[in-house]
Amino acid sequence: MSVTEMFGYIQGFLDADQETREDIRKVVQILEQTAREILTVLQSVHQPSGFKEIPNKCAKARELFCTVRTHIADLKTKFPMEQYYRFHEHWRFVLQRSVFLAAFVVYLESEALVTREEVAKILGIEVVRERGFHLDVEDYLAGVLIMASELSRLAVNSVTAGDYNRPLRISNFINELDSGFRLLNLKNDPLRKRYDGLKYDVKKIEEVVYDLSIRGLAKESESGGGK
Amino acid sequence: MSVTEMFGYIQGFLDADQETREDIRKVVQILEQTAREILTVLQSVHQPSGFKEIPNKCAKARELFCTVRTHIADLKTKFPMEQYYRFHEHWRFVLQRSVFLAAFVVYLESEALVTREEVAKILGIEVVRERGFHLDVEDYLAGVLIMASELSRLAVNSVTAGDYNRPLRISNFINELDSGFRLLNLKNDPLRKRYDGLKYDVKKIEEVVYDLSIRGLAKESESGGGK
Amino acid sequence: MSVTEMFGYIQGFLDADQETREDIRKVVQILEQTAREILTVLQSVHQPSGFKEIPNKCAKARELFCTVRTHIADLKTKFPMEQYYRFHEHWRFVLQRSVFLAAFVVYLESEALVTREEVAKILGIEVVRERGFHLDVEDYLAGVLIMASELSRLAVNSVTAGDYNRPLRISNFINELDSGFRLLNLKNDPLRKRYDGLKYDVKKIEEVVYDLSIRGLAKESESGGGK
Amino acid sequence: MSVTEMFGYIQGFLDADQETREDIRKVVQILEQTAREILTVLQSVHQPSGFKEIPNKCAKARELFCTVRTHIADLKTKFPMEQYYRFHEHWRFVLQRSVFLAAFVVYLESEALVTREEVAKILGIEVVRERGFHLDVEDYLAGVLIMASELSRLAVNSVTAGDYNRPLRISNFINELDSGFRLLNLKNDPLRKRYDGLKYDVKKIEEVVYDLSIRGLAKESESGGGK
Amino acid sequence: MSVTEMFGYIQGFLDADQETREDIRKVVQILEQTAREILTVLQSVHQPSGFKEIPNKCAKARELFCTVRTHIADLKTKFPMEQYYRFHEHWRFVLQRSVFLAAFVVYLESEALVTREEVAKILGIEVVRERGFHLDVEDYLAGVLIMASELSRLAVNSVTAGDYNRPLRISNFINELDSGFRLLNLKNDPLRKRYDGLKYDVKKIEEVVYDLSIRGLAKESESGGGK
Amino acid sequence: MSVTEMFGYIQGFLDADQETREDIRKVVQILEQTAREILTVLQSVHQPSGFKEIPNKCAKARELFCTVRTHIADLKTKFPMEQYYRFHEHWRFVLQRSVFLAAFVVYLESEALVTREEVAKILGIEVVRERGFHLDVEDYLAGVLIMASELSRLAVNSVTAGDYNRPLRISNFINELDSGFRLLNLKNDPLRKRYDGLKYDVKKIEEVVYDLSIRGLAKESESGGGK
Amino acid sequence: TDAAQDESANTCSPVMAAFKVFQQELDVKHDKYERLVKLSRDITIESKRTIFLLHRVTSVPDTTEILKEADTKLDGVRQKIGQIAEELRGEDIYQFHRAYTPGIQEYVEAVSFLHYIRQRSLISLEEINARLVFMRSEKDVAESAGAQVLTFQVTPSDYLLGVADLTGELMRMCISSVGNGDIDTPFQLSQFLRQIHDGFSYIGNTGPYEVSKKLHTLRQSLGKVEDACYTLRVRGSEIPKHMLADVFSSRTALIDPEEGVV
Amino acid sequence: TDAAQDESANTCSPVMAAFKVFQQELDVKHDKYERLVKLSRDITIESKRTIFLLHRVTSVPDTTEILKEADTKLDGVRQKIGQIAEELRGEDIYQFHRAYTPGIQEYVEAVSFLHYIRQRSLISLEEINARLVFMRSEKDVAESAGAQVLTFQVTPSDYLLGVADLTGELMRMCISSVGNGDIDTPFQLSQFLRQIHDGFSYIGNTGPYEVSKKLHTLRQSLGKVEDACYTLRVRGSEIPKHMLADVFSSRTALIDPEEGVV
Ligand SMILES: [Mn+2]
Ligand SMILES: [Mn+2]
Repeated sequence: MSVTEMFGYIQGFLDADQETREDIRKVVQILEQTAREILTVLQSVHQPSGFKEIPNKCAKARELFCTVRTHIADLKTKFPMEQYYRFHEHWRFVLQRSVFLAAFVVYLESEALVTREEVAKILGIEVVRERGFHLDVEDYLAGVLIMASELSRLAVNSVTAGDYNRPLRISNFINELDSGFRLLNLKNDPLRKRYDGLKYDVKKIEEVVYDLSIRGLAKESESGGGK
Repeated sequence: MSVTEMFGYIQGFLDADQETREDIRKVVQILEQTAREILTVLQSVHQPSGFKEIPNKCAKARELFCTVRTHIADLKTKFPMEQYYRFHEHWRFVLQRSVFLAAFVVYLESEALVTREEVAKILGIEVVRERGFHLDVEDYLAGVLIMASELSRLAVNSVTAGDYNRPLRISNFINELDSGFRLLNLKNDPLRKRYDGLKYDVKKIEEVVYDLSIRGLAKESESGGGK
Repeated sequence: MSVTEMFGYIQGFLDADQETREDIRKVVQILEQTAREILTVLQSVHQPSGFKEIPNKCAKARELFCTVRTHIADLKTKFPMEQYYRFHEHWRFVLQRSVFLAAFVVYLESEALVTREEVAKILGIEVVRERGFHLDVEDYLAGVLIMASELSRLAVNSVTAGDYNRPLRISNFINELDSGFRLLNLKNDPLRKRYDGLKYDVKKIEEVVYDLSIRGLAKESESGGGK
Repeated sequence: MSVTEMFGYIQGFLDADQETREDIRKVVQILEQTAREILTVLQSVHQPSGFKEIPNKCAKARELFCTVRTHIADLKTKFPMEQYYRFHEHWRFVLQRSVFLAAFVVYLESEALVTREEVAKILGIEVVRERGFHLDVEDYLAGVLIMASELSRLAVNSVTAGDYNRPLRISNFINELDSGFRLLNLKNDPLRKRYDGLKYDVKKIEEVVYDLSIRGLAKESESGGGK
Repeated sequence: MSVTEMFGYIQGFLDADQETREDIRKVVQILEQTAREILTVLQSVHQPSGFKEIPNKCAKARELFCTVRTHIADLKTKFPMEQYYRFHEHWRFVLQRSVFLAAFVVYLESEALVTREEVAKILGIEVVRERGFHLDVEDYLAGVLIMASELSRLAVNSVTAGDYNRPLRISNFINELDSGFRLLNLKNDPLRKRYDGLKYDVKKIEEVVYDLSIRGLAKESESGGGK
Repeated sequence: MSVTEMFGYIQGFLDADQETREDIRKVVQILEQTAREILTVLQSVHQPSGFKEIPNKCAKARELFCTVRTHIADLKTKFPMEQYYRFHEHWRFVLQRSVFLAAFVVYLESEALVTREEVAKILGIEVVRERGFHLDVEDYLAGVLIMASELSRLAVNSVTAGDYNRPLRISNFINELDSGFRLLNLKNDPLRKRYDGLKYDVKKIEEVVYDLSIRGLAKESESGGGK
Repeated sequence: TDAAQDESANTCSPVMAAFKVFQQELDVKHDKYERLVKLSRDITIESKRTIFLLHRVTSVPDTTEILKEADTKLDGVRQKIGQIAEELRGEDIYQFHRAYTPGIQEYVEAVSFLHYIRQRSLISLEEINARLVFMRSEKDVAESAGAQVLTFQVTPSDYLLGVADLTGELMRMCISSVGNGDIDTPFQLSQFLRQIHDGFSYIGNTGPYEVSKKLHTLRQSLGKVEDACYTLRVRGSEIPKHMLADVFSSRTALIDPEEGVV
Repeated sequence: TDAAQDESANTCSPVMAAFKVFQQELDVKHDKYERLVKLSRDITIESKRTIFLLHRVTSVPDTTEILKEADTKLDGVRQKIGQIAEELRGEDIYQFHRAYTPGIQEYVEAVSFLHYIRQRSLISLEEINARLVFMRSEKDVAESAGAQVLTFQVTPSDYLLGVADLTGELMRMCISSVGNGDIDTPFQLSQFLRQIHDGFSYIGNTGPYEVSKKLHTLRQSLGKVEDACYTLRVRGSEIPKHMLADVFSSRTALIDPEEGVV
């Protein structure tokens, strides 16, 4: 085989790879669009008026997750499954965002932490790597941490909307999450950095609860509140 | 499952992952050591005295490649094959160096470009992804480009060692390589950057040939030299 | 000695060094795990329910410090003692965290600043460098500053828990600490940076005291307060 | 002059420059030490007990400014005056801190904004560049902004100390300062960034005033004030 | 003076500064234009035909330096002299270029190193800082180093033009310059980096001299020189 | 129009814009491929054997420019012509490469500098902006500078191929080009940077001419040379 | 060939002749570019001044005066934009876009800030562009009869970037309002800012690169405004009563906190 | 608790008492550190001067004078290193290592440069350390009898880093040698530099981080030296003959280029 032939042959490989990436990028772009739509739906819970409509908004988000599942199903067809990690970077960002959105919906619905299994189901993917397109632990955790930061914002806005009860429940939830993360032995990676942000969320929420307590606004929740 | 239980469970995953990486790192470290030893052997060809010993040195390098194969065989056992790309970054560097070394040996022996198949054989790995631990096209090309830069050094030192013939042969070889690369549609990635360096190697070698020509030293090679 | 021999000789040094560092890293990792466990125990004091259990939690933390001592004893065997500062960076972080934890326990128990001697005893190390694995002044001070920031959080949560007395005592304590630090001639080093953060803790606690004062809640503590 | 002579002569210049910088650094270090001492004296005004002692503390600070003047006088001897900007960075930081301290003393004494002329006098330097070691406008403004932030802290602590009158006076003062800064057309430089912080000081003080108002404490203090 | 008045007054200062910089930039731009014109005149000495015209070209360059002096005189009016270092960066580049041009003219005329005094005179500036707009040692040296590199080019082109004598004279000159620089204790600054380039100029010129020597052309020119 | 409507409206613009850019990118990629093919054809002139085939190669390149014209014609249809500069960045790189290739062909054919009009004709575009897809002066000049660097390489390889005449002609050509560029008032833009590289090309060619001169090889060209 | 070396001869060579044309062309272009940069800088300064001026509305009882002054200032700015339009007549506007985009963005920021203060709504791109229609001066008209009207079109990107910066000013306004005891404005602002924030997160990374860069600052601004509203709410929840020492005994008598705010 | 606030009272609180001890300890440490930095800076300057001086050997016929002067200079440097050793007596040397490592590296560079010029070989770590043994001055001995000898140990890392920098000086020396018509030195240097280069590539990334950073410069230096030797070889290959115009006709008569070099 001459050098020219060999390089011609190699070009074939490179073209195929580039095409795959192009295909993946397109689906991912659409996926991001859908994720942004879900976000827009859920962001309305921060509005004073939005608090009563939470169930409504969650239902609407649930519908949009159907579209997410369709797009992810499409994504799976774009590359051989054993090369998941070869192209991981392409969808990592949107996958973490989707986990966040799923976790946020579940929290709003039930005030509970979504499990990895649940997220996987909502997104139409696998938990176990061997079974196919799956959800990496790191990506699951990253999504959960994004939600934590959204919850600290929610705690603030709850008070503004006159709901003095919710921040206490959020505080308990976040504290539990924090304890959970403290069990983990995180490397010095992006996840670790994100986790460092959790401390600020915890503190922020504690200060909200403090503000309510010192004004005697937190008491009433003690009777009615809790899970 | 409580949050604590879930995080305990997750910790299992993270530990396993970290352990795998630790194992890989260790083997890679040994591999790098061996690669450095081969390099030391081959670098002696730049010595004026080293030119006659090229066959000798190549033989010695060939022996050391046995060790490389053993280490890579060991590396393969450290992770499930379908996760090649998950850990790719760990061995990418040493793999490209090994390709370079293999390509250099083959060039010194036969003044020909090593094929991807040959490299794979020398390193004891696969060409086709599906068959197992394989050699990515990009890594193969990167290794070849490292060799190109070593050859421009060799051209210079050949002259110093009084071998006015070799630079012309290297020049032809590098030109052919350059034409080959020009067939490729490289993205704006590290490989592209490396390829941009090839231009300098081409120019450098052309200047060596020029220096020989203007002094009439290149002529004698025309009769004896060439392949 | 030839150049090659010389480099071989140096390589020996480097290998030994790397091995030592590997050993140290392993022990340090376990130490960090234990430190995280102690933190989890102590974190519960921020919970409204946790306030009554402070003595309890302190006792439990004290127990875990036994494990810390064991690990540090192990660490000491990994390198020659007079080379403490050669490897300092490896355990510096966890050592400062441990000082923080010890200082926090002591504060919770007695509302006093732990002395360097006490910390050293709790961690099973020396104060004087000549005696063995010791506690640097800088590391001691860094640990104390981490505690200061934890105390500002505690002041906030005390109010939530209905303890209006504690913030004033914390305020006095922190102010004394601040005066102490102002005596020091800190260079532009990490400690200086950390100390700059103390200002925010002081301010935060002052605001808590302010909130109590303006509501007349600080009064009652004047009579009942103190140790 | 031979080339050698000329270069010997030039070397003299280069050495002198390095020596000058070394000299400046030394004096600046001592100046920083004195500035820290003044700060320690003034810090006590934030203590409940410190309020009565303000005149006392100011007097003590005034004394220490003598030392500042001595050091600055010393600094002036270290370099030719027309090279002020060549070495500006060396003393910029401490100069701004000194302006802050002077402005704070003047405010505590008379509740007025120190003018640039007054600061210059307190520090023993010039206002007009042509006259000698002078105070740049930017450095003056930076010092004033540091004081603003100190005043917001003072407003909070006044309430704790039972002085409900002072926050209103501080509020008026800061508002006037804010209006002043609004007249300036600041570039996007460090000063602008510092100025952005002023809004938060204004806000914090207004919150204190608000807290006092809704409790009718602001009125009461207008007539009687103090405890 | 009210706060408002004071701040209005301060704004004046800030505006003036920006205007000064704008003014300086404009003059510097024109100065660069003139410097480029001088360069074009002097470039022709590298042409075979240009060698006879050296005196001519130098005279023309000397004329253009009048314009340089006019512009620099204009530049001086744009800011108070004692703020030289405040705006130094604005004209540093063009000043070094001008020194180079002056040094080159002087070398071409007399084959001697221009002194700092002479350059200052040619550019219409001062040597002594206290006297006004002056020439920093570093800027003088930088300009001289640019000339050295131009001379290595001139040595090469002299041979092409058949002047075998000039390279030897250049060689002596550059060697003397190199010895001079060796006397200096340069810090690791831009000047040091530039100086490192001098060695290559020395080497290049020596290679030319070597080429002439082995052909006996250097000798021949010693007696007769020129074509 | 509500905020949401407004953002929807803007989103429309953005989507259209992105689509246009996607279309342009595709055509540009094909154009780059063709440009690379022309380059490969022209590269052979650097080979010793290639010198006789210059006319041949030029003809072949001329043919390939037909394809270039077709692709550019296609490119023109992808966006409204009056928005040329909106998308300029997309084709700027390949356009400059194409200018270089056209200029190189013209130089090889006639040893003359291609005019902007000629390039435009070869590429099937306009010179005047108002007429349609046109060639910017800057892009024309950038292409010419790339050629200059290719010519310095050609000068070197001419000598290797035994053509001692060509380097002198190239030297004259490049010198004229250099004078031309010195007329321009380049800002601190990419073109300026590229122009700075011209100095090295000039120098390299001067050294080749020097090498020929000192060996008396330049002489023979004086009689036979010229166009 | 030697003749070509000669400088005097050089000047009449075709290459030199061509380069003289290039010199001309480049200088004309650079000069125009510089003039546009200058105009843009003036626009930026004047718009920034307008914004500074507008921030005074939070601290005065009657805002008419300020708004009038802002109108006048912005009229001046629009005149400058008219000069840009004049410069761009017959040009490909995108060729010089980088020269004047900072000024235009700052103008969008200023004009949308004024609009918000007056109307409490987001000015639309059309509304902005509608005010950038200029009549040519007599002199110009004389030269070339016909088209008397000159328009300037703000691009959607510049509009977006201006609005992104507006959020920073809105945040500052909110903080100042709190500082000045204005209760309504912060709540209105938080609502409005949230809408803009949602708008930007809807656009996400499909917009120009600079927008994505500003998203972080926008999110921070929103956070600050939400915090301010929160503070107002919790502080407003307290009864205006002397000495609250006994607040805990009368806790049940707390009035509906919703009322405390109005 | 109020008493604790009082500044005068404060001074006798246990916290303040403890911090005064810390102040003492920190100041002592900082002062020592500063003194070491100062010593290191002096060592650096004097070592650099020695290196500058040594570069003169390429341009003078007799090097004895220069080498003697370099010896004297380095004796002064060693005295300074003795002062460092004095400061470090009884200390954990690694605690202050960062303060004096730049100076020591520069000393290694200077002393190994001098050694190379004399012996044309690489000085070993032992040889360096053997010269860093100091006798204590009378006065000190009087204070504490016994240990009269004080040693300073250069660490392998500092040795490596110094040698890495040495290669830069060797490259400069090579270039200057070529410049001064010295033919032998460049070839010797290229041989030596190649050995060091091979040594460093054998160590690879197992050494300290700073070494890996210097590898690139080292490789460049080697390239420059190899280029210089190459140039010498090709230029040396030409017959020293007047007017080479006829060289191509007598090409076959070319003498063995190997001889041209000697
Ligand atoms: Mn703004
Ligand atoms: Mn050095």
